[in-house]
Amino acid sequence: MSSLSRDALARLVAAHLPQQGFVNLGIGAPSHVADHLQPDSGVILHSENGILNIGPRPPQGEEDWDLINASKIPITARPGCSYFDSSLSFAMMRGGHIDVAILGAFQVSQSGDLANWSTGERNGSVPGIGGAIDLAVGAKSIWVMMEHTTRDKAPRIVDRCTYPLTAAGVVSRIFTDLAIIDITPDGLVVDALLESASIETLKVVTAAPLIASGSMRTIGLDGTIGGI
Amino acid sequence: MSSLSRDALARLVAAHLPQQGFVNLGIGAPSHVADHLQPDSGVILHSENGILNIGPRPPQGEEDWDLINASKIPITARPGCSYFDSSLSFAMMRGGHIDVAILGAFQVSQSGDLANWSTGERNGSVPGIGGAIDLAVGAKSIWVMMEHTTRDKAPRIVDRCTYPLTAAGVVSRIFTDLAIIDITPDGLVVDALLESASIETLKVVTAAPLIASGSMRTIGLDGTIGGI
Amino acid sequence: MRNVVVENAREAVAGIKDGDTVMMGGFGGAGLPTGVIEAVLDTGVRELTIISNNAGASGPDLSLWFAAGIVRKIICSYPRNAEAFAQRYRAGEVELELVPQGTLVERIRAGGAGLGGFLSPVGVGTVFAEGKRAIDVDGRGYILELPLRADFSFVKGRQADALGNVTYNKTARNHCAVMATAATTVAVEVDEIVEVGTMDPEAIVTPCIFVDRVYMRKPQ
Amino acid sequence: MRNVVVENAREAVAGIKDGDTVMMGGFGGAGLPTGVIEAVLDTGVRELTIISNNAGASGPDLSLWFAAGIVRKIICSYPRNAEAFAQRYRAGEVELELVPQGTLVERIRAGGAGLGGFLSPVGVGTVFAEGKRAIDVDGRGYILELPLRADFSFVKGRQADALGNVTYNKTARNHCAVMATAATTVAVEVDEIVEVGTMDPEAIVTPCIFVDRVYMRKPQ
Repeated sequence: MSSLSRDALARLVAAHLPQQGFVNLGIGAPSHVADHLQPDSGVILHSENGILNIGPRPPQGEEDWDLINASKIPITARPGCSYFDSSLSFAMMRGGHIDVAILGAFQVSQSGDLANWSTGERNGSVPGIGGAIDLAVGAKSIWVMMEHTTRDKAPRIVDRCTYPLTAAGVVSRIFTDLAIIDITPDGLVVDALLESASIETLKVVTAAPLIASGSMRTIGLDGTIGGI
Repeated sequence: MSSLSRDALARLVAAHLPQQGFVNLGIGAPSHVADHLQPDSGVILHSENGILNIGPRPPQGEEDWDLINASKIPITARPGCSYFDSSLSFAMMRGGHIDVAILGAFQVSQSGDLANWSTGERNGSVPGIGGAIDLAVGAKSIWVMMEHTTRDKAPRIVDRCTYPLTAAGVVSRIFTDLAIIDITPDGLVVDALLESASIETLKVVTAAPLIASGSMRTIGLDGTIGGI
Repeated sequence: MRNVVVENAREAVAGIKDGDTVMMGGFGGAGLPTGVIEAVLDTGVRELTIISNNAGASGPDLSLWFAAGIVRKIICSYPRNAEAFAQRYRAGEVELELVPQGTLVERIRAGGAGLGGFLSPVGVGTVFAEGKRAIDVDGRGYILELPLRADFSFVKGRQADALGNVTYNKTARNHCAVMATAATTVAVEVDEIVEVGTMDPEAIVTPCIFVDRVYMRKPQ
Repeated sequence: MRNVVVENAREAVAGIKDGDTVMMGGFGGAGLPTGVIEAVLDTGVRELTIISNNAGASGPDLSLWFAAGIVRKIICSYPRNAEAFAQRYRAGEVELELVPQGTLVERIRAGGAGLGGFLSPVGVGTVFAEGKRAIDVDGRGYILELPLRADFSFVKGRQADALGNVTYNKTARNHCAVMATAATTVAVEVDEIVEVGTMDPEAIVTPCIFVDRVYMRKPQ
């Protein structure tokens, strides 16, 4: 089954961000959403390490290592940017001031439980939690962005998380390389599906019941929807 | 019995502030200590409403009503001054960063209990607590500055406070218009006495046992000690 | 682009309704957004709960709200020298919740920062501990203080841009900065609205994420 | 006049002793006072407890302390991609207390602000709630998180004056500002020391009351 590239998935997520919303992009894949934001979207990006209104990546050779994002990658600041300390930054996150946080995940359950910091294995790997948990608890909406399955083709969308939780019942929307799925009181609703996929093939790689939306949209392989 | 004027008492307190210490002057009489600080003392004055490094009062006609002290009286800022919000200001106070706070008081007990916000009377008067209680709990040293007795000649230094407490066991030193008294584990020790007073006359107006310091000093009527 | 500038104080208070909780910035007159005093009165709203360091003095301040009888309760640290408030208070027409100033500020901060409360050493062994949960940590006693939030916060800044970034002026910053984090609608009265990009990003005190409305103070 | 300027990092770390708790500013390399890395090593001190967002990477950072075996414990939110730490950790030679980043920052702030702790919604229902007191407020569950303080805080600023007022540079401000409030001795490495009176009093982030020592970063 073909699937969205990381780039196409980032474009898909970017196109769904609320106009003029305050958005936090988690470390790793979510941070690439910044590269696909339309200038006229008015979206204002926040990073936990103390900046609001992040611009595009700097040209090579012009990196400023005091101006980085949560992934510790050099960024730029847009006009109207502000710098602040971590306590105010996490007040924004924990206090419900971020409209949408885009987070990566190992697993998401059908009730919106999020597991994104540890696989729980005692293999000597070092654990790290960072600020994802603060966002997961505090942002107004939590969207997850991840590959639909693990490298071993195991489903990441599950009945119940087997990995240690980051937070319970917080995820409202999942963007994968195959579909957009809303977590609703009725269950997991497929809002959009990759053009080369079908609900049946999606069900095979999803370990929780799926409902096809009555107005299900089609995602192009480049991550655009209906020409957006 | 003669006693120190408010001005002389302020001079007396000012002369005892630690060199280069961070000092908060409470509202009312303590705020006048600022006018008697020697420029070379290096004392840095803090005010709860968000300023560090307060200068002298502005000349008449040059008041800036956005630059006031906790008594809401216009002040000036000295070089090296900083402005900050109330949460950081009270972090300084509660967090033990202020070396000395000078507070007014209705009553101080022999064990250092402080009553300075209410006489507890239900006479329709409006209560107010402000920031004195935060200082009382958080400053490294609490010095009280008050008249030795009430207008009715009742002692303010007492065995046990009859007024509602601001904080228990916090006062370490009392400056009155008659004496300087240290609150020690052994009891109230008279460190300095007004030249026209005697320990015996002081005992008459003090409702707790007093111990004369072995090296008791004499306070001049102008608030100076030994020519300081 | 985001633009939170509104025409005047009337638009800044739009949507306020009976029974709302309102934070008012300021320590005395410094930091008080005077424009909303009249604007709120004009809405005819009643039964307000006010969170403020003071209870007005005699200028164009909270005194007018107490005189007009539109305040049900005030959560306040120092309501002294406030005659209009005192009259209502003595008559039993206004409820007063007296809160130590540092606790007031910290409760507002907790409200804005998504905390469920904090343990304060301030007030232990006094009347300010009454009715509150006592919690010991390592043998030291604390009071559990709970967060404060409001429907509206009205504060006074020096400069703002259209995004809603705000600076303050000298000691007028006081409670304004935390209050700007802790309300559903945050409206800021400023002396000056400047172009986006001209404010020093290192010196912005209230980043725009907290601010919903900005308006210019009327020349006095 | 107060003057907290010291010659170099060696003087900035003077007095550090075995078993001390040390806060290290920085998010990655931004805000890390690199000068103290070598200076602390040179003292021969051991058995340190470190409070830091990260656990070093591969530069002149905490990696060198882990490699030298002078750290007993680290309280940290994200000790990933830190090979020297990972080796000690796997060998059971360093204790790790993993703390959500916002909780870490807030615990440090509580330590500096004289609070006994705070109620956090973060970590409820997860392993981060284990061993902590659960406290309900109005039916919502919170975790009681306790304050953190240190013997030394080492942070990196942009400018300072001789009084000890400090500004930071861009996102290098991060944890430095709260750490500078929460230690017995606070030492700040800066790029520039300027005349008292030349810093904008509205833009000072860490007022001098918190700062005990300031030194210039060595040219690299």
